[in-house]
Formats: sequence, structure tokens, C-alpha cells
Amino acid sequence: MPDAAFDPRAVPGADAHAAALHSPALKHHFDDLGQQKEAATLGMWLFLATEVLFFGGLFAAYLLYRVWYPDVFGEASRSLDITLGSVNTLVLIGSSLTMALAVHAAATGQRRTLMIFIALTMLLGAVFLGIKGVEYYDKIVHHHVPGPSFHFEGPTPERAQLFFSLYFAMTGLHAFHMVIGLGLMTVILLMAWRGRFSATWYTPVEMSGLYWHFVDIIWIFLFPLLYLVDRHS
Amino acid sequence: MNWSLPLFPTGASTMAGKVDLLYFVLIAVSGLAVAVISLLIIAFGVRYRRRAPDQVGAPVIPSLALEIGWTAVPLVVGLVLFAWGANVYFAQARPPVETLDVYVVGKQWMWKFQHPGGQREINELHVPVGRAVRLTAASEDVIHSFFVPAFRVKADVIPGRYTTLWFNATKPGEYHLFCAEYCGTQHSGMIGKVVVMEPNAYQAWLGGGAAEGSMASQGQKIFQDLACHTCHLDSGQGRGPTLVGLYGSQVGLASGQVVTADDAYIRESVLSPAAKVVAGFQPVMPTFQGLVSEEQLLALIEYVKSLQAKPQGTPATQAPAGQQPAAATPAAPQPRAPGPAGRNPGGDRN
Amino acid sequence: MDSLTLPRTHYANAEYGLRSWLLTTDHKRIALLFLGSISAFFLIGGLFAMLIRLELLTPPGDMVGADTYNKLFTMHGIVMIFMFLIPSIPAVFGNFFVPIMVGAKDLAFPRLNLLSWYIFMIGGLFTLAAIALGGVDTGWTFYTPFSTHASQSNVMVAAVGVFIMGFSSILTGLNFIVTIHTMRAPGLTWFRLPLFIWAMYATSLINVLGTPVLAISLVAVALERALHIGIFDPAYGGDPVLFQHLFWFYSHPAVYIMVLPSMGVVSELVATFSRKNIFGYTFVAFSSLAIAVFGFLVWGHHMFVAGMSVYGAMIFSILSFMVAVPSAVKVFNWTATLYKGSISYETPMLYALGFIGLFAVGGLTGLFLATLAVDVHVHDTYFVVAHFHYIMVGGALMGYLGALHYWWPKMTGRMYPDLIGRIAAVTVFIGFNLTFFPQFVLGYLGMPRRYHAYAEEFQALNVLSTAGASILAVGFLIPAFYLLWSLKYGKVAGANPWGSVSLEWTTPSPPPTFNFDETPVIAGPAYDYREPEAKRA
Amino acid sequence: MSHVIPRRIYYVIFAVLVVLTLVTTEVAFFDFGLMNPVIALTIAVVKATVVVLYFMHMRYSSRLTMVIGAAGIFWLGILLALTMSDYLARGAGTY
Repeated sequence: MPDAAFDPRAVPGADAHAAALHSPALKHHFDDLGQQKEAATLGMWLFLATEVLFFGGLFAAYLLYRVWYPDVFGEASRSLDITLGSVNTLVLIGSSLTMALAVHAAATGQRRTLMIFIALTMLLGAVFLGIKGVEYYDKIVHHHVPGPSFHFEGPTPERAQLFFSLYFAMTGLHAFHMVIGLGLMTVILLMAWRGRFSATWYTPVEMSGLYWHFVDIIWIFLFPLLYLVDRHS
Repeated sequence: MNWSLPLFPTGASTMAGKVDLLYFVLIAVSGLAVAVISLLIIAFGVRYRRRAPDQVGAPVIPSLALEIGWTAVPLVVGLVLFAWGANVYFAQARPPVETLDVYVVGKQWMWKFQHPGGQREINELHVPVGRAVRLTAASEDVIHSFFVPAFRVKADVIPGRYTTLWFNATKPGEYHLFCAEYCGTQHSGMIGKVVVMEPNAYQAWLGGGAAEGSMASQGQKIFQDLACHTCHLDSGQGRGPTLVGLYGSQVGLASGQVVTADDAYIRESVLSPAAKVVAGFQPVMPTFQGLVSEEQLLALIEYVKSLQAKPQGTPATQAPAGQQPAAATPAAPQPRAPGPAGRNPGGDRN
Repeated sequence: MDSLTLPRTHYANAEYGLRSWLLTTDHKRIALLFLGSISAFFLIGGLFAMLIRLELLTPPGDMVGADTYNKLFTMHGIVMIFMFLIPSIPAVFGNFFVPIMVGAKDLAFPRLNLLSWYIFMIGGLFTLAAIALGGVDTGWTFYTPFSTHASQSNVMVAAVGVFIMGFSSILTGLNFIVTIHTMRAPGLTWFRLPLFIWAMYATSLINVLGTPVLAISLVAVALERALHIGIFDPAYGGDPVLFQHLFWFYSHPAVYIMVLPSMGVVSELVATFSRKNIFGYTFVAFSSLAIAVFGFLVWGHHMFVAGMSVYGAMIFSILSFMVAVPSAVKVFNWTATLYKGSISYETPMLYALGFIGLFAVGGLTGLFLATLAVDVHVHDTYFVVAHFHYIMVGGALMGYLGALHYWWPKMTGRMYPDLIGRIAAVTVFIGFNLTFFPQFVLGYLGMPRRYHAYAEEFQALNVLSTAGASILAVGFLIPAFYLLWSLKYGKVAGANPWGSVSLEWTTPSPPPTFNFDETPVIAGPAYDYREPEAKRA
Repeated sequence: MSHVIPRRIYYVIFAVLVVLTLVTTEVAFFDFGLMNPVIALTIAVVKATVVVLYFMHMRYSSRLTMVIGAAGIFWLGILLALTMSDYLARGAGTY
């Protein structure tokens, strides 16, 4: 259970509290670091709420068309490579772990460990995008990319094209967010390298951590919705 | 400059009266509310205008009862109006059983009408007075909206599916037809006339009718041209199910689902045939997407409608789908063994 | 009255030079940047409106071609909604006064606030580029399959422009929510906050939770138009009506984004100019939140004739009647506030009273459109045009002008000539009613929306409407002159020209860069005009 | 917020997520009819909740943060529910 009477202004450790009041990172319009951290966290979670709704539009389209065309969605989903999909999910969960450990390292002031874990997270992110690239290439080869060259062995090919439109829209948007995450992480790596973070102020690391975990959660939903449709028949 | 200043539209359909009544009640309720608010503002405004420069308003204790009152009253009035509106809307959405069917195709910037008797019209629709007319509408390109102000009727016409609307004209005359959903350059030119005629004048107009025969016969010609008859034999022995007596019946699908064979089902079966495969048949039918226009589709539907149980010699052997046990679909793709002798009594469609 | 003097240094003259304005993180300067940009965009949108009204003088529509007319009403819609109405009060008066009324030095994320202005300008330039390249003719609604297949105009450029501007309102909304939650002055509990802050909070909720869905629907239109990724394409079994669901999920709450801030302003104006506490403070505050939440449940009333299911339409219709109740509660509480007040009729109060009257008409005609049977007849006719103009011009714009005149002395330190202000307000009121009331009649007569040429019998009412539009245009231009005039020659206003007890009037006009010399402590409830001895009791 | 939790919790959470991923992939190959998507989504929701609570420190954050997170999900629910209320009721008659 979270601390009973949570006071957003509470900062761990009395001495750290005193130091925090005059820490260079305290912005002039905030009273103390606790208020500044609470503001940053609320701001990030609000931004993540907008991202939930941004992807939500595509989830609404997916939900409708899966209800309308369950069989076609099954066939088209079976044409996706499930091993690559599940491996990719594990890779992304791994990158979430390394990101969480990076935030932990920042919170305890271990600069070198922070940089290692950030680099690991970026590596796993790149691996994910690599595997995604392989899948996309495979789709191009099989002419499963919506457009004039689309071809799909199945009863109603044009509805399969609808599935692949959703597939490329959702995974494309997710991959785009991954690229932004990698960019974000490069900035964090630079700042960590220049020693900008300390145990009392590492908000950018935590915020990019929240962003990265969110992108992982989107994939946690995309994987069953796109890859695991009617795998049994 | 046209100086005529009409303030209220003529009502020329059975629905017009109901909608107008609801409209007047809404005006009364809104007018009353605006009047009360304006009078209160003016009264308080004059009564409590500031007299001394440093005069301060007296503190007023807000009363909970008043607050709950003016929350509950609008809610109740609103729900009553909702229920009334929904009731009339239901009647607008459900055509009566006996209707004169006309087919409408909306196309960028014209309305094309097809009567079952074969008459074709553009931007003009002749209908008899006093009879319910049901329009089945399709669009060839973008969303249009069929709007006849005098009948208080409007329905969007959406590509990819059929929408229906109905009216029962009460006064002969010519009424505006507008396209109400923005559809491009000539959106304001996509207008026309609905001509409501006395029954005998309507029959005379029908008489002068189409040269190329009824819509059903046009459908039959298309049915032959596209070689549909090679698979869809009347006897049901071909690779495709028989279409005799199909329209309106319940059809058992290979997936075990049972659907009603309405306009949308026939349209979908022509454009994406493998979507709903009839039980006991293989998905071998090619798609006719792009090969058949909206008008031809409507003609085909009219033809299928005309194939009610024909009193021919050979009884229809296609077992009414409902009774055919779905489990008995033969695994082998060969057409079902013909067994006319008494396996199922022909002809008496339920 | 000792002769008041302007404070020697304040936020506007603390620094000089273009860099100090273009790289400022002071919320007050960013508010002025927004004020400048949206005023320019308002003129462009207003120009399109005048051209439309001139075109509709004659039935055959012979002033401009059909395509040009379609582009005119589309650009009028896009510029007025996305580039003026949605940012108007939040970005100008929200930016300027949320920190001050909350007792903070600045918004939670000052740099993000500046970024919000730059994103708004980039999006704005994209949309203006779409105009320069030949305009877009899909209507501000971008309905598919017209926008994805049939339109030959700059749909992509305009969609990108609106997409980018969406992020500006998300960032501003996010900034306000965090500021109101974490940076309130000591003693300033939620129920001591001014009602303008409640309205800003509710508006920001809608901004943050609604705008992303508009963004994804525009992305889907762009994908379908450019890369055949056909999510709404009927040829692939897609449903064009699904776009309408996604579009209106944002666009109906957007009309509350436009009118809620004005409601907050009117609450301030009615309290200040009747020198009385608001009648039913908590009800008015919670009605803002109720509008924000319920506003998301009612979008289906835009689609009653779009082939929706009958039961789905009934659900949306009943919810649309319910969302009208909080608005009614507000109007009743404003009217009750006048009771036993000490009412004075300076320009802002005229705009506030105009707002209450016109918004009441706008809101009630919304009930006509929520009633299923009547909506079938009046949907996509001039009845709808009149309804939303009563809400947006009669409501949002009157509230904006009221706010502009109410806080002008605080922002500039100078007072404008009040008599001319009142004349302008009355002109706007008369011109507005003459323009849009005939359109209710035209609507029920059956004149469809977005018509370049119309039937003969509608001409008389259209001429009346165009006459009203010219009066309205004059009414809108007059304030531009005397407000700019007042910057140099206006009387010095002093800290509290209206005698209000609200927090923003306790700091000098124009305020110093950090708003307060020392953080204020709030002791009593908001709008407490009681005599000093009554307060102590 | 800046609450530091021991590292081994992260490893435990990682293990849970990996197991759930393997389970959901495996379960998809068994035919439970309509229950298949329900199971897949339940597992996904459990995984997402675990990531939010522990990796994203929601368990140690202020109640307001939880309200904001829940609001995002609730608004997505509004979009999905009311859109589908139109489509699922089309069987019973469209306008």
C-alpha cells in the first residue's frame, strides 16, 4: 500500500530535503523539489492519457472490423509470424526491465549503471525495430501491403486488406513511438554522461521511463490483438 | 429579387404533421424559457441597478431546493421531449409493410431513380398520392443525403450499403428534392423535384413507361449476360444455390449462422461472394466488384425478388435452409445428389 | 481620486527586443503572443464569412464559382474553429490569468507553454499554406469518402495543419491541469477558486482527453488518401460512418471547449458587476465538470440520419438531453446572481448579459437537434448553422469580447472609452440577431447547408441575414480601434478599476513579471463582497 | 514518486511478464471459442497493470496520478462502448 498520508512535498531523507531546497535544479516558480516532481509526474501521466486515446482511435476501428469480419481477421492474423511476434514481445518486456533498472540506478545516484542500462534499453529497442523490419519485409515480399500490389489467398481478399491496413497503421504508429523513445534515450544518455543527474533530481530519466513503459504496454495489447486471432483453427 | 417571404414549409406527407407538432411544442418550451430568463434579467437589472458608486450587493443565501428544482425540471421536460421524439423517429425509421418500392442511386451531382416497372428518371421522382413509397438508396461515390423538406424526410445515402427511407405523400404537387450532405462542387446543383400525382394521372404516367421492359426483366438480362444462370439453376443442382423463393427467406450459412436474404445480403453475395457461403456449397463464385454497377445490382435484386416460387413443373428441390441439418454438409465438394422424389415436399415455402 | 500612475516596471517592459518576446517563458507575454495571432486569424476567418454572406445575396450564386464557395465555407470553418475559437479564451486569458488567480508565479511548465504557441503558429502556417495553395473543399468536417477519394484540393496540407494545432491545445490543457492541481497558493482550496479557474480546468480536461482522437482520425484520412491504408474505404469493407464516430467523439466536446471558457468569464463578470457572490457557487462549479464529462457521451446526435442503428440513436438522444441540464443550471444561477445585486452596465457586463440571452437560445435550439424526429428534418440545414452560430458567436465570442474588455485594464494598465465600448456591444448584439435568427426560419423551411446556389423563395431571408452580417462586422471592428487607441491615450486604470474582490485585481496593472511581490494567502471564499465588518463576523 | 524500491522486485515482475507472455501465446492455440479473445485480453490487462503498478511506480504515486491513469482508460472505454452501441444495435434496425 502506498504511504498512508502521502504528502506530494515529501522528499526522502531530512538532509536531502535541506539540500533539495537550494538545489540548482529547483525551478524558480516551484516552492520545492517535491512539488516540482509531482507536477512533472502529473504532466507525464496526462500526456500518457492522450496517447491512450490517440491509439484508442485505431483500437476502436480494430474492434469494429473484428466484430464484422471475424473469419477474415483470423486468416490474416495466421499469416503473421507468431514466433517473431512473441520474441518481439519478450524483447520489449526486457527493455522495460532495463529501463526500470536505469531509473533505479538514477534514483540511487549510480551514474555508470544508469548509462549501462539506458544503453541496454536502446539496444533492445533497436532489436525490436529490427525484428519488426524483418516482419515488414516479409509482408512486402508476400504482397500483403495494402495498395495496388496487394494480394491475399483467401475468400475475401479486400477485407484482408482492411486487416493489413489496421496492422500497418497500428504497428507503424507503435514503431514510430519507439523511434521517438530511442531519441529520448539518446538525450538522457548524453545528460547522464555529463553528470546532470543526482539522487535528488533525475526527473528526465523517470519521465522517459514512464514513456517507454507506456510504449511497451501498447505492444502488450497489440500482440494478442494482431497475432493471436483464431490461432487454433 | 424574389420578394416572397415563406415562413413555414408546406407539409405534404403523413409524417409532416407529427414533426411539426413536436417542433411547435419545442418552440413553446424554449420560448417560455427564454422569455422567463430575459424578463428576470431585465427586472433584476432595473430593480437592482447600482445607485451609489460604492454600493455592494446584499449577500443572498443560495437555497438548495431551488437548485434541485431547476435541475430536475429541465431533466424531466427533456426526457418527455426525448420520448416523444424517439416515438416519432421510430415511425420514420420503420416503413409500413405494403409499400411501393423505388430504387435511388445517388451519384456525384445527380439522383437516378428506377421504378420496378422499368421507368428510369433523373432528378425527378413521380409518385402516387396517398400510398407509402419506400426508397432503397445507394451511392456510387461519396455520401449524399436524400432530403425532401415537404415530407420532413431525410436519409444519408452511403456508398457500400443500402439505406432506406419512406414517406406517404398526402397532397399532389411538385416538391423540392435537395442533397443535404456536402458532396463536392455541384452539391448545390444536385437537386430535383418530387411530383406527387393523383392515382389515375400516375397510372397514365406509368403507361408511357419504359421501353426496355420492367426492372425485373432488365435484371434477368443482366443475369444472363453475366452468366449467373450457369451456376444458379432454378433446380438448385448447379454449383450455386437456387434463387427461387430466396428473397426474404432465412438462409443457413456454411459457418452455421442463419441470415435473412434481404437486399444487403444479395448485394454482398454479388460483390464479395465468399463472405457468406450458403451451407452445402463451395466458395467458388468469383467477385463481380467493378463488373456490375449500382443500377445493375438493383435490377438484379428486383429480378431475384420476382423469382418467388414459380408454379413450374419441377418442384424446387433446394430444401428450405432452416430444416437442413447443418452438420450434414457433405465433406466432398461434389454437388449434392439430386433426389427429387419426396425427400422434401417442393414448393410450399414457409 | 489621486491621479493613478502606471507601475515603472511590469511584465511588458521588464525586457525589450524581439528575442525577449519570441523566447519568453512568462505566461503573460505568451498570452499576448496568442492574442496577436488569434486576432489576425479572426480577421481572415471573418473575411471568408463576409464573402460567403455576399455570395448568398442572390439565389443563383453568381459572385464566386461553386468550387470557390466550397473552399470559402471550408476555410471559414477551419480558421474560425481551430485557429480562433478553440485557442481563444484558454490561450489568451487562461494563460494570462490562471497563474495569477491561483496565486502562482507562472504555469507549471513555462517552456512547454512557449512551445505550445510555436506549435500553434506552425500548424496555423500549414493551414494558411493550404489556403494559399488553393484552399481545401471538404468542409471543416473532412468527411470520408469525399476527403479521402473525391476531393482534389489540399486536404493533406490542411489535415497536417489541424493535426499540429491539436498538440498546441493538448499542451496548454495539460499545463493548466497540472498548475491548478499543484501550484495553488496557501489557503486556496478548490472551493475558494474563482469559477473561471473551474471552467479552465474543465476545458483543459476536454482538450487533453478529446484532441488525440481528432488527431488519429486525421492521420487515418491522410493514410487512406496517400498510402491506400483504407480504414474507412467501403471498397475494402470499411465503413465511412466510422470516421464520423471518431471525428465527432472530439468535435462535439470541442464545442464545449469553445463555450465553457466563456461561461467561466461570464461567472466572473456577473459577480463583479453585481458586486455579489455567485448564486449556488458549488452548483456552477460542478456543472462545468459535468459538461466536460457528459460532453463526451453525446456525439451521436450529429449522425442521426447517417444510417445509424435506431437504438444507438436513442441512446445518444437521451444523453444529449441530459447534457443540456448543466448548461441550464448555469444560466439559472447567473440570473439568480443578479437578484439583490448592485448592478452596473459597463461594456463587459453588456457582453455578459448578451451571452446569457443568446446562449440560452443557442442551448435550447440544441434540444431541437437532440429530438430525434425534428433532427431528421433540420439536420444539415440552416437551422443547424443558426444553432451553432448562436453558441459560438452569441456565446463563445461574446464571452471572449467580455473577457477582453474586462481584463484589458489589468493587461495594459489603461482603460478604453466605455461609451463607445457599449455602443459596439449593442451593435454586435443587434447585428448578430439579424444575421442568424432568420437562418432558423430558413432551416426549418428546408434550405440545406453549404449551398452555393439556393431556391428562389429563400432569397428574402438570406438578404436579411447578409444585412445583419454587415452590421455584425462593423460591431466587431469598432473595438479594434478604441482598444488600440487606449494603449497610448487610454486613462490609467489602476489596480482595481471595477472594484472586484478577485485575486487578479490585488496585484498592480499591468502586473510585475512574477505576478505578486510575495505569495498571497487566501482567507475567505471567492466573490465575498460583504461589508468588511460582516466578513469579520 | 521518488520512492526507491529494491531491485529484486523488478526481476520478479520481469519473470511474471515473461511467463504471462508465454502463457498467452500457448493458450491461443487451444480452441475456447468466444473465450479466446477474452482470455488473451485478460492476460494483456494483467500484464499492463503489473507494468503500471511496479515499473511505472503507480503503487507509490499520489492518488491523483492513479485518477489520471484511470481517466485515460475510462475515456477509451467511452469511445469503444458508445461507438459499438451503434454498430451492435444495427441488427435491430437502422435509420
